[in-house]
Amino acid sequence: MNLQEYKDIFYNGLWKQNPGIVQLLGLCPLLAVSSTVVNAVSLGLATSLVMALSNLSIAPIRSYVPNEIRIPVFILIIAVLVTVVQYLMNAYMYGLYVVLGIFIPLIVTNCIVLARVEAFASKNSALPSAMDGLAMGLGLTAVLGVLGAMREVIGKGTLFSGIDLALGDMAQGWVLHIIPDYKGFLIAILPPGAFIGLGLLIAGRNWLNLRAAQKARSKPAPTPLASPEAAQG
Amino acid sequence: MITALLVMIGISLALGAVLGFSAIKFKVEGNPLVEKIDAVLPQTQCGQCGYPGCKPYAEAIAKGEADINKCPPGGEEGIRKLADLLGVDYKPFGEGAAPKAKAVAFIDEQTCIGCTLCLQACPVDAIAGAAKQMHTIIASECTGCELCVEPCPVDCISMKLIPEDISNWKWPYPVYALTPVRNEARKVEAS
Amino acid sequence: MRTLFRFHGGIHPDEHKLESSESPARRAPLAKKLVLPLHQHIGNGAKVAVQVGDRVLKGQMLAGAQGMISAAIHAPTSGTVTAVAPHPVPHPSRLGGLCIHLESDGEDRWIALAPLDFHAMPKSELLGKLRDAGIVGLGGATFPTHVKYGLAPGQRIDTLVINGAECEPWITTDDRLMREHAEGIVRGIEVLRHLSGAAEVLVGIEDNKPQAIAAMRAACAAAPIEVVVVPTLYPSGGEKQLIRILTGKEVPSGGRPTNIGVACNNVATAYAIHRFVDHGEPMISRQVTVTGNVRVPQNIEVLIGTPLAEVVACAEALPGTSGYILGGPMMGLHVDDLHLPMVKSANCIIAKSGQLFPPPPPAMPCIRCTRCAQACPADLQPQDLYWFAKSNNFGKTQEFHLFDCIECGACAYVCPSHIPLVQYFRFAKSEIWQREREAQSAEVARERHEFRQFRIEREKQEKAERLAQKEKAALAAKPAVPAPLPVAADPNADPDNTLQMRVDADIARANMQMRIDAAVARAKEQAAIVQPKNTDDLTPHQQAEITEIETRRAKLREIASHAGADDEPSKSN
Amino acid sequence: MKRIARSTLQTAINLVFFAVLATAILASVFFLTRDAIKKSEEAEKMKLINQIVPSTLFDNNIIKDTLTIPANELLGTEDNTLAYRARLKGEPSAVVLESIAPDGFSGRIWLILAVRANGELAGVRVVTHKETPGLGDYIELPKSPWIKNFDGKSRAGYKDADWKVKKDGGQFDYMAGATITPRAVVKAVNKALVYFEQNRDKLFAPSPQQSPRPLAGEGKL
Amino acid sequence: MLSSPFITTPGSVSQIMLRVLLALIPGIAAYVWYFGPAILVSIALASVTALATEALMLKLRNRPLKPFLSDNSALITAWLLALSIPPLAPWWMVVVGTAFGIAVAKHLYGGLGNNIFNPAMIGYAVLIISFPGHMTHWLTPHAIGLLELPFADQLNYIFHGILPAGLTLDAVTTATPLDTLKTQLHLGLSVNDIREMPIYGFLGGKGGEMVALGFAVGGIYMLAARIITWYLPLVYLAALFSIAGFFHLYDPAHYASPMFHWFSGAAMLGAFFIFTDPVGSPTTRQGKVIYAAGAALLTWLIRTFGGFPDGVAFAALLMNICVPLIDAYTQPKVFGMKGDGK
Amino acid sequence: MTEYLLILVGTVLVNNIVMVKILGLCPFMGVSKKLEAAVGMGAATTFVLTLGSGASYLIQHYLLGPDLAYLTTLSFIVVIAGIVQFTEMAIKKTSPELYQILGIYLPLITTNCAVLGIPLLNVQAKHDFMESLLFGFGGAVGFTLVMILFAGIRERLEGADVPGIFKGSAIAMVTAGLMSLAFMGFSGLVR
Ligand SMILES: Cc1cc2nc3c(=O)[nH]c(=O)nc-3n(C[C@H](O)[C@H](O)[C@H](O)COP(=O)(O)O)c2cc1C
Ligand SMILES: Cc1cc2nc3c(=O)[nH]c(=O)nc-3n(C[C@H](O)[C@H](O)[C@H](O)COP(=O)(O)O)c2cc1C
Ligand SMILES: Cc1cc2nc3c(=O)[nH]c(=O)nc-3n(C[C@H](O)[C@H](O)[C@H](O)COP(=O)(O)O)c2cc1C
Ligand SMILES: Cc1cc2nc3c(=O)[nH]c(=O)nc-3n(C[C@H](O)[C@H](O)[C@H](O)CO)c2cc1C
Ligand code: SF4
Ligand code: SF4
Ligand code: SF4
Ligand code: SF4
Ligand code: FES
Repeated sequence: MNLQEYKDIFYNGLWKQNPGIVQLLGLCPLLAVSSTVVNAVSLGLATSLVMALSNLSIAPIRSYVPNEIRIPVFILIIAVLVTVVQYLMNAYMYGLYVVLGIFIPLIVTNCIVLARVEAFASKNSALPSAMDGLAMGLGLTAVLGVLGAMREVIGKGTLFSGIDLALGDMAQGWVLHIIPDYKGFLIAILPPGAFIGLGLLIAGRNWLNLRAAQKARSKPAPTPLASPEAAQG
Repeated sequence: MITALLVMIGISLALGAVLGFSAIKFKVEGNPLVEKIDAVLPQTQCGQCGYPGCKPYAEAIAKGEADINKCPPGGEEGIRKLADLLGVDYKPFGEGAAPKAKAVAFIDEQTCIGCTLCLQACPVDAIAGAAKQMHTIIASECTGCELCVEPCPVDCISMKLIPEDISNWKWPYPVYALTPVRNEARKVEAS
Repeated sequence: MRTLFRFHGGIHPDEHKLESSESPARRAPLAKKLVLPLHQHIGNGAKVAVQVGDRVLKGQMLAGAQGMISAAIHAPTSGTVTAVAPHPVPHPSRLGGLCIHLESDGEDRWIALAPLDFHAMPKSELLGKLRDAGIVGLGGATFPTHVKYGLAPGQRIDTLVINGAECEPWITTDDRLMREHAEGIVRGIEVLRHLSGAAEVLVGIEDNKPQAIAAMRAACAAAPIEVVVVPTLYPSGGEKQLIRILTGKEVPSGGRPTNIGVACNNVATAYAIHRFVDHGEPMISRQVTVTGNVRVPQNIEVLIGTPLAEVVACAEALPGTSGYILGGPMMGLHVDDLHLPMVKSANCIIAKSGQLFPPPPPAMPCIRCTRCAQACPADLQPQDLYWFAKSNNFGKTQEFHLFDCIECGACAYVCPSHIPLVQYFRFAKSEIWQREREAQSAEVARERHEFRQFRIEREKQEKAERLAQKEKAALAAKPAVPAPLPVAADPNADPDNTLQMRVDADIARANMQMRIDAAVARAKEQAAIVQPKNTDDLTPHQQAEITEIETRRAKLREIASHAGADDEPSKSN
Repeated sequence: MKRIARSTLQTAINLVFFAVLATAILASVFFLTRDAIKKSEEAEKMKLINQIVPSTLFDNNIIKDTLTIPANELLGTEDNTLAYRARLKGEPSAVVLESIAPDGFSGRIWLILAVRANGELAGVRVVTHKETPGLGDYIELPKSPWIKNFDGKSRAGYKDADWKVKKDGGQFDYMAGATITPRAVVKAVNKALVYFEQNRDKLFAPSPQQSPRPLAGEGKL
Repeated sequence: MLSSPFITTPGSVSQIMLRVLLALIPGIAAYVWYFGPAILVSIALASVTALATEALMLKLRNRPLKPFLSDNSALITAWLLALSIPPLAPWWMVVVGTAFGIAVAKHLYGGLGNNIFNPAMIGYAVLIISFPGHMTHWLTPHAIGLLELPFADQLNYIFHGILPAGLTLDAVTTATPLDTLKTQLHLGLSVNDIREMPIYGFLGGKGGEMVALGFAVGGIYMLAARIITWYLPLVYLAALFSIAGFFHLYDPAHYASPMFHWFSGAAMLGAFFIFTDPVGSPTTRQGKVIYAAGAALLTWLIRTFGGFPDGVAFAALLMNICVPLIDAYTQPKVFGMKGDGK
Repeated sequence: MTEYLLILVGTVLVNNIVMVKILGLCPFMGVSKKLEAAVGMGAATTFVLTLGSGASYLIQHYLLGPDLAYLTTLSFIVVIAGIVQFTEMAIKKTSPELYQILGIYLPLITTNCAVLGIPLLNVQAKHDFMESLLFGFGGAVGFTLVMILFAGIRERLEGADVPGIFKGSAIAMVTAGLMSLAFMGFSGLVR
C-alpha cells in the first residue's frame, strides 16, 4: 500500500463512494440525529470509531472465520465494539448519551458498518481496512455535519446548540445564534426536513459533479430544449 | 460474568448448530441467473465484451466478476435491462465502448478467393461457401459481429450499414417545443 | 328499428362534408406517367410479373400476389413499363419503395374482360380470383379482401357488416359512391354475402348522410340487407366500433372480427368487387375526395398510380396551401411532395391552409385531465400510455395495452395540452416491433451459434473416433493381441440415443442448408433490384466509416488490377 | 449424516469461541464503567434536583434518601417511582416527586416537582415532553420562565378552581394558541399536591429501606 | 414531423386553469363579505410569490417562461394556499408556504403535470407544522358582536406584526370552528353546547358556511364546464356525510353532525378544488371513487381524533401518496376485454 | 381487543417506523425501485420482525433479566441473525417458490436497523409479550406499507421531467420527505 492508495481510500470514503449521499447506507442515524450539528458530528465520530475498529479487528481474522457463520461473527464483533463505545459514552458523556438515545446501539445494524466489513475488510489487510473504515466513517460524519448545520440553522437559527453536552459546561457559551430573533422553521428539524435536506445534498453533489464534467469538456452542454422548428420537422 | 458467558454460549451454540447444519444441508445449486442474463444479451457472439461469447459474459456477470456495461451491441437498452434484472444502477458505457450502428458483413465477390477463413470465424454460420468457391454472407443471419473481417487474407469483407427502408423504419421520438429532448441518440438514429 | 349499442368515448369534430359531397363525382384526366408501388396493402408486397420495356394493356396484371396476405397490382391504363425502380411512396417515413413505372400510351385500351359467374365456382377459386384482381379493402387498412373470407375450419361468419359510416371529417367518397352507385354496391355485397355465408347483412351509415341512406335503402329493398343508421360520432366507422354499435359484440382484444363471427368491409370495397365480378375489371382506380383549400372541392375517380399533383389540379388548389393531407384529418398522412402516386388506400386529399388547419399550439405537459381517456374508443388510458412512451418504458406501455390503440387520434384531438399523443404511440409501437425483431434474430443467432458449437464438437469427436478407428485398424493389423470388443464399455452411452442425436443433427443440418440456400437466393435477388440508397442522411460517423471502407476497397482494386490477370473492372458498389 | 453432524458441531464451536470472547470483553468493560455510569446518572439527577430544591433546604444526600412509591393515579404514574427526601439537620424539609401529566397535546409530559414540608411548591420542572416545539414547549425552562409560576404556590393559597389556566377561569398564565399543554401541566401539579397532602406522613417517615436500585425512572430520562 | 390528427379542440391548459380561478371567485366574494378584505392581501401576496418562484425555477431548469407562467396553474396553487391559511398570517408565512409548495412540491418533480403531491397542500402542511401558533388565529366573522380589528390595523399586523396598543391577538381572533369544537369537546362539553357559541351558524361556522356555499357554487360551475368529473366530489361529500352521520347518530354529544362537517373547514374547497386536482388524483373512474372515499375517511379521522384542526390538507397529501398504486390497480378493462367478448 | 387495534394503528400509521421513527431507511431507499421487490422485502421483513420481537422478548425476560441487561444488544443481534438464517432455510425447504421471490432480500434484513430497533424499543417501553409481538408486526406492516407506496411513486417518477441533478436518489429523498410530511397528519390520532 502506497500513499496514493491511501489517498484513494479517503477520496472514496469522503466523496466518490460517500456512504451517506452516494451509497445511501447508514441513513437512519444520518437522518434521525442530524437535527443539530453537535448531535450529528458526535454520532458520526462514534460511528467512525466503530467502523475503524471493526475493520481493524476483522481484517486479521477474516481467513479464520468459516463462511457460514461469517455474518453472525462479524456482527458479534461489531456489536461488542458498539456496546463498548456505548458504555464509554454513558459513563463520560452522559448528556450526549441521552440525546443520541437508541441510535448508539443501532450503530450495530447501521448498514454501512457491515457493508464495509464485507466489502473491504474481508478482502484486505488490517491497516488499509482500518483506514477504509475511518474514511467511510468520516465521509458519513461530514454529511452528518453538513446536514446538521443546514437543519439547525434553518430550523432554529443557531449553530452548535447543545455543544455543552459533548464538551462539558465550559462550552455553554459557544452556541452561535446565526439569525437573531429567529422564529424557527420547525419543518427543518422534523423528519421531513431531514429527508429533503439530504435530497438537496445529493442534488448538490450531482451538481458539482456535473459542473466538473462540463468544465472538463469545456464546451457548452447541449441545449436541453428543442427549437420550435424541430416540432414541425 | 459466568451467567453472561453461559447465556451467550447457549445462544451461540444453538445458532452455530443451526447454521452449520443449514450450510451443509442447503447448498446452493446451479445459478439460474446466467440463463436470465444470457437471454438479455444480443447473442451477437462478437466478443467485444472481452469474453469469448455472450454466455461466458453472462456467467461472468452472474458471478459478479464483470460489469454490466461491457456489451456494445446490446446498447444502452441492454445495460438498462441488465440493471433492472440485477437490481443495480444503470451505468453508461465507458470511453470508446459505445455501440455502433447496425451493419452486416458484405463480401466483395470479385476479390474473394474462397479460403474459408471467414467461414470458420463466423460464430453463427452466416457465411455460405466451400473451399475455392466464392463465399456469400447470408445477410439475414449475419449479426454484424465483424469477426470475419479480420481473418480475410485479401480484405474483401466489409461491413455495410443496414439501410433504412420502409420495413425497418421507426417512428421518431416526437420532439416538440417545450419538451426537453430526452432521446438525443434516438433522434440521430432516426433522422 | 334495431337497437344500437354505444362504444366508449368518441368525439364529434366539425364535419366539413358539405363542401365536397354535393357535386357528382368526376373522372380525372389520364396521366402521362403512372407510378405503381408494389406494396400498397398490409402483408407482403406484390411480385413483379413484367419486364422493363413490356407493353401492357389496361387491366393487365403487373405484379402478382406473393404469399398469403398479398394482392396483385394491375396496369391502370395501357402503355409501356419504363422502369422497376424505387420512387417516393406515401409513407410517413418519406422513404422510397419499389414501384413499377408505366408510361401511358393515351389509348387506354382494356385487356379482354369477362364477368364472373361467382355462384358457379368453388369459394376458394373465387377468393383466388379476388386476390389476382388486386381487391383490397378501401376503407383504410387496405387489407386484402380474400384473406378475410378464407376461413379456418370451424370458423363461421354470422354477420356481414358493410361499413358506410365514413366518420372522418371532410371525406365524402363513400357518401357519393352510395348515392351514385348504390346498385353496384349491393351487387358487391351479394358477392361478399355469398363468400361469407352470413345470415345477416348490416350496412352501417352515419346519420349525417341522409341521401346516401335513402339510396342504399332503395337499392337494398329487394335484398336481405338491412341499412342501419348510426349516430354521427367519430370513429363509428372503425371496424371494431361499428361492429359494436350494430351488434353489441366486441372484437376481443388482439383478435379479429372473425373471432366473433363477423366480417366487415367498406362500401367502396363492395363496389370494387361488383366491378370485378360483373365487369371483370380489376382494382385499377378508386374514388377520392379532393377538398380543403381548393376552389372546387369534389370527388374524383382516379387511376391508381396517377401523380397526386394531377388529382389536385382537377380541384385547383388555392393560394395559401401549405401541404396536403392524404386521408382524413384524423388519421391521414401529411404530404408536401405531390409527385407521390395515388394508391389504393388514399380516400381523400385535403389541401391544408393556415386557416383551415392552424398549427397546434405548443404542447404543454400532460395534466392528467383524462379527457383523452374519456374520448378513447378503445377504452385505453392514453395519459398513462403517453407517460410511459415518453420515458421509453415500453414494457409498461404494453401492460397498458398499447397495441389495442387503433390510432384514431381522438385522444390527441381533445387534449387541452395539445400533446401529439398518437405520435408517441406510433413511436412506441415501432420501437417495440424493432425490439421484437431484434429479440427474434438474437434467438436465431443463439440457436445457430449453439448448433455450430455442437457441430464443431461433433466433428472433433468424429475426427477423434476416426483416428481411434485408424489406430485400432493399425492395431488389428498386428494380430498379436486379440482385439477388444468394439463397443465402448461406457455404460452411460446409449447407442440408440446417440444415433438419434446424429439423425437429428443431420436433419437440422439439412434444414439449415435449405435455409441458407433460400437466403442466398433471396440475397442475390435483392442485390439485383435494390440499389442501396441511404447515403444522403448518414451521420458523419457512418460517412467516415463508409469512406474508410471505400478507400480500402479502392486500394484492393488497385492491387488486383496491378496483379492484372483478368482485369475486369469491379462493379461492386 | 455424520458429516452433517460434524460440520454442525464445528460451526457451533467456532461461533461459541467468538461469543465467549465477545462476552468476556463486554462484561469486563461493563464492570469497568459501571461505577462511572452510575455516577454520571446521579450527577444528572442531582442537577435537576438542585434546580428545584434550594441548597439551603437540605444537608443530606438526597439521592440516597429515597422512598419507592407504587404506581398512583394522582401522580399519573404506572410504575414504581422514587421520592427523594430533603432533610435539614435530620428534619424533613422537602420531597421531590415524579409526576406524569397524561393529557398533553402530544401525549404525556413527565414532571418532577419539589414540595416543601409545608405543602408549598419549591419548584417544578418538565423532564420530558413531546409538545410542539415553538408552541407547546414554553413549559420548558430554557424556552420560557412559565414553569416558575408554580414556585411558592400551594393548595392552601389556591382553591381548586384556581388551579386552572386563566382562560378557564383559573390563576395560571398561558400562551395564546397553546392552552392544552399548560392545562395539562397545571392539572397534574395540582393532583400531585393532593397526593402530597394525603401521603405526607408516609413520605416523610424516616426510611428504613434504602433503595438498592436508584435508577428508577431511567427509561423516561 | 407532422402527423395526424391535424385538428384539435381549441381548449388549452391555461383556459382550464383560468376557469378554475373563476370558479373560486364566489367563495372569495363570500369570504370578503363576511371576514373583510384581508384575504385579498394574502391572495395577492401568494400570487406574486407563486409567479416569482415559478419564474425562478423555470429559469433554473432552463425552460421557457412564457407558456408556463401563463398557464395559470401557479395562481391556483397560490389562491388555494391563501384561502387555507388565516388571513392575518404574517406576510413572510404566505411567502414561505407558497414558495415551498411551488419550488419543492412542483418544480423539483418537473413542474406542471409531473408533481406527485398537491403543491398548495404541501405549502399548507409545512406552515401548520412549522408555525402552528399563527395558523390557529383566524379572523372573527362580522357582526357577531366580537371585537373586530380595522383593516388598516390588519395590514399593519400582516406586514409589521404590530397590533394596536392594548390588544392581544387572542382578543381579535378565534380558533376555527373545527378547532374550537375539538378543544371544547376535550373539556367535556357536548356538541350541542358548543354549537350554541356565537361563532357557529346554522350549518357550520358563521360566515364560513357561506364561504363553503360559495365554493360549492363554483364547483357546480366547474362540473357544468366539464373541468372536473362529478363522481369525485360527490363520492367525497357522500362518504364524509355517511361517516360523520353514522357517528353523529351513534353519539350526538361527541360527534358533530354531517352538515357541520360539510360546511366547516375546507371540506367544500377540498371536494371541488383540492381533491379534484387532476395532477394528483387517480385517472380511472374506479380509482377516483377509492381516492375520494379514502380522503373522506381521513378527513373525518383527523378532524375527530387527530392533532390538527382540519384534515383536508393531510388527507389530500396522504391520498396523493396512494395515487400511483390506485391507478395501477384500477385499470379499466379495455375494448374487447370485457366479459366474454359478446 | 380495541387496545391491540390501537397499537396496530399506532405503529402502522401514527408512529410509522420509516416515516416517523426513521428506522429501516436503507432498504426503504434501496429496494423500492420496483414494486415487486418492495413487496418481497416487506413480506420478508414482516416475518423476521415479528419473530424477532417475540424471541427478543423471551430472551430479555427469561435469559437476561435485569442483571445481564448489558448483553441485550449482543444477544438480540445474534438471535436476529440466527432467525434470518433460519427463515431462509425454512422457506427454502417448505416453499421453493416463495424462496425464489424472497431469497435475495433475506440476508439484507440483518442490517435493517428496524429489526434491532424495534426489540430495543420494546425493552425501553416495557411492553409485555403480546404488545411486543404486535409492535413488531405493526412496525413491519408499516414498513411494508410505505415501502410499497413509495415504490409505486418511484415507478411513476421515472417518467417525470425531474431536473437532471435531482434524478434518482435525490428526488427519492425529497419524496420520502414529503411523504413523512403527509404522515405527520396522523400525529395525535393515537396518543
Ligand atoms: C395479420 C393479419 C391477419 C388478419 N386476418 C384476418 C382474418 O383472418 N379475418 C378477418 O376478417 N380479418 C383479418 N385481418 C384484418 C383485420 O381484422 C382488419 O380487418 C384489418 O386490419 C383492417 O382494419 P382497419 O381498417 O379497421 O384498421 C387480419 C389482419 C392482419 C394484420
Ligand atoms: C379510427 C378508424 C376510423 C375508420 N373509419 C372508417 C370509415 O369511416 N369508413 C370505413 O369504411 N372504414 C373506416 N375504417 C376502417 C375500418 O376499421 C375497417 O378497416 C374497414 O371498414 C374494413 O373494410 P375494408 O377492408 O373493406 O377496408 C376506420 C378505421 C379506423 C381505425
Ligand atoms: C401542528 C399543531 C401543533 C400544536 N401544538 C400544540 C401544543 O403543543 N400545545 C398546545 O397547547 N396546543 C397546540 N396546538 C394548538 C391546539 O390545536 C389548539 O388550537 C390550542 O391549544 C387551543 O386553542 P386556544 O389556545 O385558542 O384555546 C397545536 C396546533 C397545531 C395545528
Ligand atoms: C380542478 C383543478 C383543481 C386544482 N387543484 C389544485 C390544488 O389543489 N392545488 C394546487 O396546487 N393546484 C391545483 N390545481 C392546479 C394545477 O393542477 C396544479 O398546480 C398542478 O398540481 C401543478 O402541477 C388545480 C387545477 C385544476 C384544474
Ligand atoms: S459484446 Fe455482447 S454481443 Fe458481443 S459477445 Fe459479448 S455479450 Fe455477446
Ligand atoms: S458474417 Fe461476419 S459479421 Fe456477420 S455474423 Fe458472420 S462473422 Fe459476424
Ligand atoms: S387529454 Fe392531454 S392533458 Fe389531458 S390527460 Fe390526456 S394527455 Fe393528459
Ligand atoms: S389514438 Fe389510441 S389511445 Fe388515442 S383515442 Fe384512439 S385508440 Fe385511444
Ligand atoms: S442505517 Fe437503518 S437501515 Fe441502514
